[in-house]
Amino acid sequence: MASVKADAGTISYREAVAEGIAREMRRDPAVVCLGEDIGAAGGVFKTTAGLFAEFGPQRIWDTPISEQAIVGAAMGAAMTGIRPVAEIMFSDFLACCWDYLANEIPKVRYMTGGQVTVPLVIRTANGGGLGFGAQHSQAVENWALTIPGLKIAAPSTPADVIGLMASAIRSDDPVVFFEHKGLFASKGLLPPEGHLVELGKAAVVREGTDVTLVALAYTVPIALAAAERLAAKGISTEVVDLRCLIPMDMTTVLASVAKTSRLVTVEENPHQAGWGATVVSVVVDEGFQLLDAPVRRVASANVPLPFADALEDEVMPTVDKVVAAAESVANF
Amino acid sequence: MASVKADAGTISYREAVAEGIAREMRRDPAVVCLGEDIGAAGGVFKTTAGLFAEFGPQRIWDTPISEQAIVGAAMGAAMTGIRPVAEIMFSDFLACCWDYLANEIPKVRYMTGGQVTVPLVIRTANGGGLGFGAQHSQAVENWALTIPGLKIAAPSTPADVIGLMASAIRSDDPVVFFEHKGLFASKGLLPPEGHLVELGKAAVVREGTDVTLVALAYTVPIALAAAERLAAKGISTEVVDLRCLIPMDMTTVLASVAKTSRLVTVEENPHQAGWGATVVSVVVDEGFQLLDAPVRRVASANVPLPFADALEDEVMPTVDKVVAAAESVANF
Amino acid sequence: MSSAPAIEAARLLDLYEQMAVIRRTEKAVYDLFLAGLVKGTTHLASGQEAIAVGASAALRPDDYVFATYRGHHHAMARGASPQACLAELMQKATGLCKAKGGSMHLTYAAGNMLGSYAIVGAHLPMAVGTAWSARLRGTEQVSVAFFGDGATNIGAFHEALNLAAVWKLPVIFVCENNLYMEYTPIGAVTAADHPAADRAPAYRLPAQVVDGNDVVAVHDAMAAAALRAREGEGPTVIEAETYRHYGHSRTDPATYRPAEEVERWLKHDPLDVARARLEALGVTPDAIGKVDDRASAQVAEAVAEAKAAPPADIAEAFTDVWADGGSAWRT
Amino acid sequence: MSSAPAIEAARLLDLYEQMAVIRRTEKAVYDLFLAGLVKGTTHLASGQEAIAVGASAALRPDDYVFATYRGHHHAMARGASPQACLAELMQKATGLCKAKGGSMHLTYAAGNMLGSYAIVGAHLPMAVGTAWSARLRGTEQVSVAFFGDGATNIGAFHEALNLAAVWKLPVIFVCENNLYMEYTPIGAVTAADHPAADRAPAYRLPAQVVDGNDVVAVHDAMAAAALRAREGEGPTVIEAETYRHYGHSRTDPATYRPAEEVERWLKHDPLDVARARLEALGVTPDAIGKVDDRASAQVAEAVAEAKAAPPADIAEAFTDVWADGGSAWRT
Ligand SMILES: Cc1ncc(C[n+]2csc(CCOP(=O)(O)OP(=O)(O)O)c2C)c(N)n1
Ligand SMILES: Cc1ncc(C[n+]2csc(CCOP(=O)(O)OP(=O)(O)O)c2C)c(N)n1
Ligand SMILES: [Mg+2]
Ligand SMILES: [Mg+2]
Repeated sequence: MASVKADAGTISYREAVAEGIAREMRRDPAVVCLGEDIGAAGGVFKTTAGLFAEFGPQRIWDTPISEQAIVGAAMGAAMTGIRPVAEIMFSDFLACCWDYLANEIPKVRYMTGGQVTVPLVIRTANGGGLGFGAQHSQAVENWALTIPGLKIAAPSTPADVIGLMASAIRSDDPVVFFEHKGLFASKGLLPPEGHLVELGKAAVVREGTDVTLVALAYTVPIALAAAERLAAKGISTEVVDLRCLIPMDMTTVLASVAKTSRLVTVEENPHQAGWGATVVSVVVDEGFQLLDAPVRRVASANVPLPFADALEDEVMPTVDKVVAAAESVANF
Repeated sequence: MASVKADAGTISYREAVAEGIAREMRRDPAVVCLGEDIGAAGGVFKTTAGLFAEFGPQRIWDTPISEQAIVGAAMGAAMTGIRPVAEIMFSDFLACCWDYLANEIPKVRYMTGGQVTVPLVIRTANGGGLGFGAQHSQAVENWALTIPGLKIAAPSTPADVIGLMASAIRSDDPVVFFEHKGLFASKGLLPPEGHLVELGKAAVVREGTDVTLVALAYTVPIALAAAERLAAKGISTEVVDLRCLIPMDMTTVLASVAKTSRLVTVEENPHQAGWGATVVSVVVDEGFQLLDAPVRRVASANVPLPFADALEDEVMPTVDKVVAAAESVANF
Repeated sequence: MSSAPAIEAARLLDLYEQMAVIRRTEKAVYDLFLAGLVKGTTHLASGQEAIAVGASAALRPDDYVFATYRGHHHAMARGASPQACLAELMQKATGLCKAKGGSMHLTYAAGNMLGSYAIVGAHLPMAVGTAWSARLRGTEQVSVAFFGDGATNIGAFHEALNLAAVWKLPVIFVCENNLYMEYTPIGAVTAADHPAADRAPAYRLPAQVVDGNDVVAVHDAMAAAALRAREGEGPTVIEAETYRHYGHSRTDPATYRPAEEVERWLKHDPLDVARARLEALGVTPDAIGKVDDRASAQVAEAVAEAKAAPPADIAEAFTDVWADGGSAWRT
Repeated sequence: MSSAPAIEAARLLDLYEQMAVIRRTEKAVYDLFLAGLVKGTTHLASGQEAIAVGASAALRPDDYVFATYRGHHHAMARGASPQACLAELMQKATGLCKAKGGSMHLTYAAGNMLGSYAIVGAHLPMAVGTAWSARLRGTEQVSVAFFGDGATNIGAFHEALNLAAVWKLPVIFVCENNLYMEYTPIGAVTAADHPAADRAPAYRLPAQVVDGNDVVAVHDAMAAAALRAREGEGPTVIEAETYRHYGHSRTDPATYRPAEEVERWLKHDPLDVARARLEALGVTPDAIGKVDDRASAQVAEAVAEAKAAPPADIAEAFTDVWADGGSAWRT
């Protein structure tokens, strides 16, 4: 049996995706995957590698290039006793089935007065930094945030991939699960069987006293690197890994700001309607008196993602940009 | 000739849509409309009434129920000398062609290095308050705001409908034009021929000194009514009608906050990723020292839109809610 | 197709009664709309009752049904009571969806009627999904998606039919071809004579065009398709030709339809067609009249009950977003 | 279909040369990718050159062309220089799209090649739109959308074909059927033998299956379809059967393809097919060899030039969002 296995001890983010799914598939026969090229091919990012060999064609379904049918079928199956895990290859392609994410899946429970429940996961490779150009590089977690009724997870470490995947698949609510292309190669500890990370619990991944950085997925390592550089400049930085956008753990963010009195959000999505703005708006409402300085947001520029590496760096969040923003508020 | 005409002097918001389009169609033969039931039927909201009679089937095209083909064809035509005005009947249905709004139209100029330009308008009936339920009532201007490369207009008066429509159609950039269902019956002054409202210029529609309300489209009359009630309580309220989300007129907003030191945004889109959060995030960055009180946002609750009137009122912004929020910051 | 057993008189009279109740319920909706007691919008299916009733008669209670915003008939044919439907439209707490759905979203999950969807075409992939689920769970359940002629031009239609065909799923696609989208004749925007049936071969699917106003014809076509689906032979496309008696929605007078056409179709009313069949089977006008009276009485009572019901509870605005019953989005 | 004039030797030699240049340019891309000088991703069209070159040969310079992410061949067939393409992929300031597009978005508007689109199927409606525009402006321009077999299962395909058929627009839909999506055989996920051609009747459109590796066959089919379109007879579907020599993208070794199948197709290389035709027309191997050498030299020079070009200007990151050239989103 070609089971999904990682080296004992550590695992890559990429492998963690398959491992996280496999653990749930072993536990619950109602969990079934569908998507383009996810079967024998193991997915274009190899994030489903090994699943077809272990679970076979009745649990791992290759589909046509039909994003609406993929997600719509997942929705129907979820209504009737199945826990589908649908892959949308690149998150940009969520636009091809947006009706399901915006109008159908998140609303059906409410508009039927609770008669219909859709426990499903939509997984997708999100984000830039790999030179894939304007239509394959976007960080679109903020699209999902516009829609009440979707839970949104975006892990930054292999352990969180596994722990959040378990929670997402077990959740009776629909979850959009953003896997970051730029993190696939990164490695981390392989968590023990049964590892669960509750949806909506942020993690304080570095403690500090002068400024709070709130980050998500790909920007977590950026924020951590920035915190290291800031430490050298005598600025003590707390880094919050939000992990999920919905539920949004404002308790952890507000507690951190209570400590530091200064806030910078570090987002990959474009600035003009990024999730950081929502975080900021809650903080300046409920935590206004905690703040000693302007609140800044480091986000992607409001342009499409360019192809060339140097241009992509120019528009995406970088350690330099985070350091500059954090310094500016720390020294305010 | 059954020309599009309104009573001399005043015009309804609904009629202003057709009038605004007709003025541009008379001026420029490259302006062509397409959409579902927009021809002889005059549109389901009668916002294209009279156009078919005046301009005929070579300028006003009825389409199948094919939102992707409508917007995709508009995009192709816009590349090649036409200025299409595409109607998407309800803004919720933008989800059915979201790929074009998110990935194609706003990116093609950039990703071709400026080789391709798409001067087009996508008009759509936006917003709630009419008991149309979860899939026909959303205010989705914040969806558009997530996408760099789209200009976004959302007029609150008939004169602005006409003036912004002219600018939108003449713009060489793609414009998403939100017409509000709840305003169609409202009336206002008929502006003279040639009336233009520049994209990205907010209007201070009421002056005040104690608190700034920033509103858009349907929430402008709500904000104005709230201002009236607040005046009776001795609170002088300035109301900014943003008119466009992109370009976002932060100059006007920051100038108003400089005067009032207090800000409340009044949004119809859901709170969790509403445009107000972006406005707020700019203000607390660049205008932090101007602020004397927490910043509050009145927005729709983070739930789908319910059918029953009483429930809809419960989740949408109301004059009461705006008064309460403004009072709370004014009395801070 | 396999042949289906003929419908007997008693059974047909029952189907007639279902149609009569639906007809009267929708007449009540229309009147209540004019009276301002039903708000928002409604899309009446009067004239199309035979499709819902005939199809349901050929299905098992555990089969799945999906409808459009024009779905009153499907909710009732799967067992939703007229009064719960009326209460929903009248924004009452006793409404089928707690007054949170409204006319366009009638849902009766107890009858496996899994919803009415108001975005054209969106529910076709969902029906593919429930059929896939039936296969995965090893049941012999069948899924049915009802949709309009206009829905055949939207992308989801194509994706759904292809996926269903490739996976050979037990799903039946039933097009209620009432000749019009909202105000535009379907022929003006569709490159096919039979918008659904003519597209079926593109997915190697069998298709059948039936008289959608003949409850027996609909029943027989559905019974054959359901049998085929349960036997693992895959999807079928049924195009049921019909006509709506009212306009597209609300008080649309439908002046875009030629008077002659309207008249011709009104003469081919599904209730009349069934009545003629009943009489041919020996059922007396008197017996039919009794059924009519019972239907009228039932609907009158439903209207009264719905009117008397308490209004929707505003606290419900914040329930049912999440499976835990609530709507909390943050801590 | 109307018959097209036969291609003469000199013209065919020219088409051969175009194919030879494209083949070598893509080989260079592959090598440069391995060398780390091309990043991101690439989707090579080697093996499919005859479709681009044969089709372009049948079109007018003012006709419109839309391609997919696998579009190098179409950009070059419409006149983009190998060096501008290579420079784009090497992130150089002289790139076709200023290094803002990359391999998946090659665009050469000067040749009315209006872009390469990386969302499967998205450009089909655009091509319908340019055809509609041609009609509105009263030109006789034709629009062509090239797309893969996999694109025939996405909704936009269906919407585009229907709208084009209803409006009888001058658009040609050319499916490059290379038998595979990314790694999945098209037959496994498509309920049709010929994913494009078998669907055409659903829109009352004529379809033709051609040998996509025979530049003459492609040319002739396109010439006939273009004539038909210009005469106001509406759209045509062409399905060109072909095979890609490389894997789907980057360094995909394409091990999912049976060795026998690969071998068979490599023996049916479009360059060999054209060469055989040339020899049959009396062109000597020597004359063909000269063309090969010229193509090699041209591409070698293009590679050198692209390598020597300055890197992309980072200031360009903030240009070209708006028609005014800039990217300001607020005041
Ligand atoms: C995607 C989408 N586009 C447009 C609409 C608006 N709309 C509602 S009903 C309708 C006509 C549908 O016609 P048909 O499918 O024939 O169904 P019928 O109303 O005749 O039952 C339209 C265009 C919609 N609800 N969804
Ligand atoms: C809407 C969408 N879904 C999925 C993808 C990912 N993807 C890119 S190419 C491809 C296969 C396309 O196959 P085909 O249409 O046959 O074209 P080919 O690559 O063979 O030229 C897929 C699935 C995409 N780009 N867009
Ligand atoms: Mg219809
Ligand atoms: Mg292919």
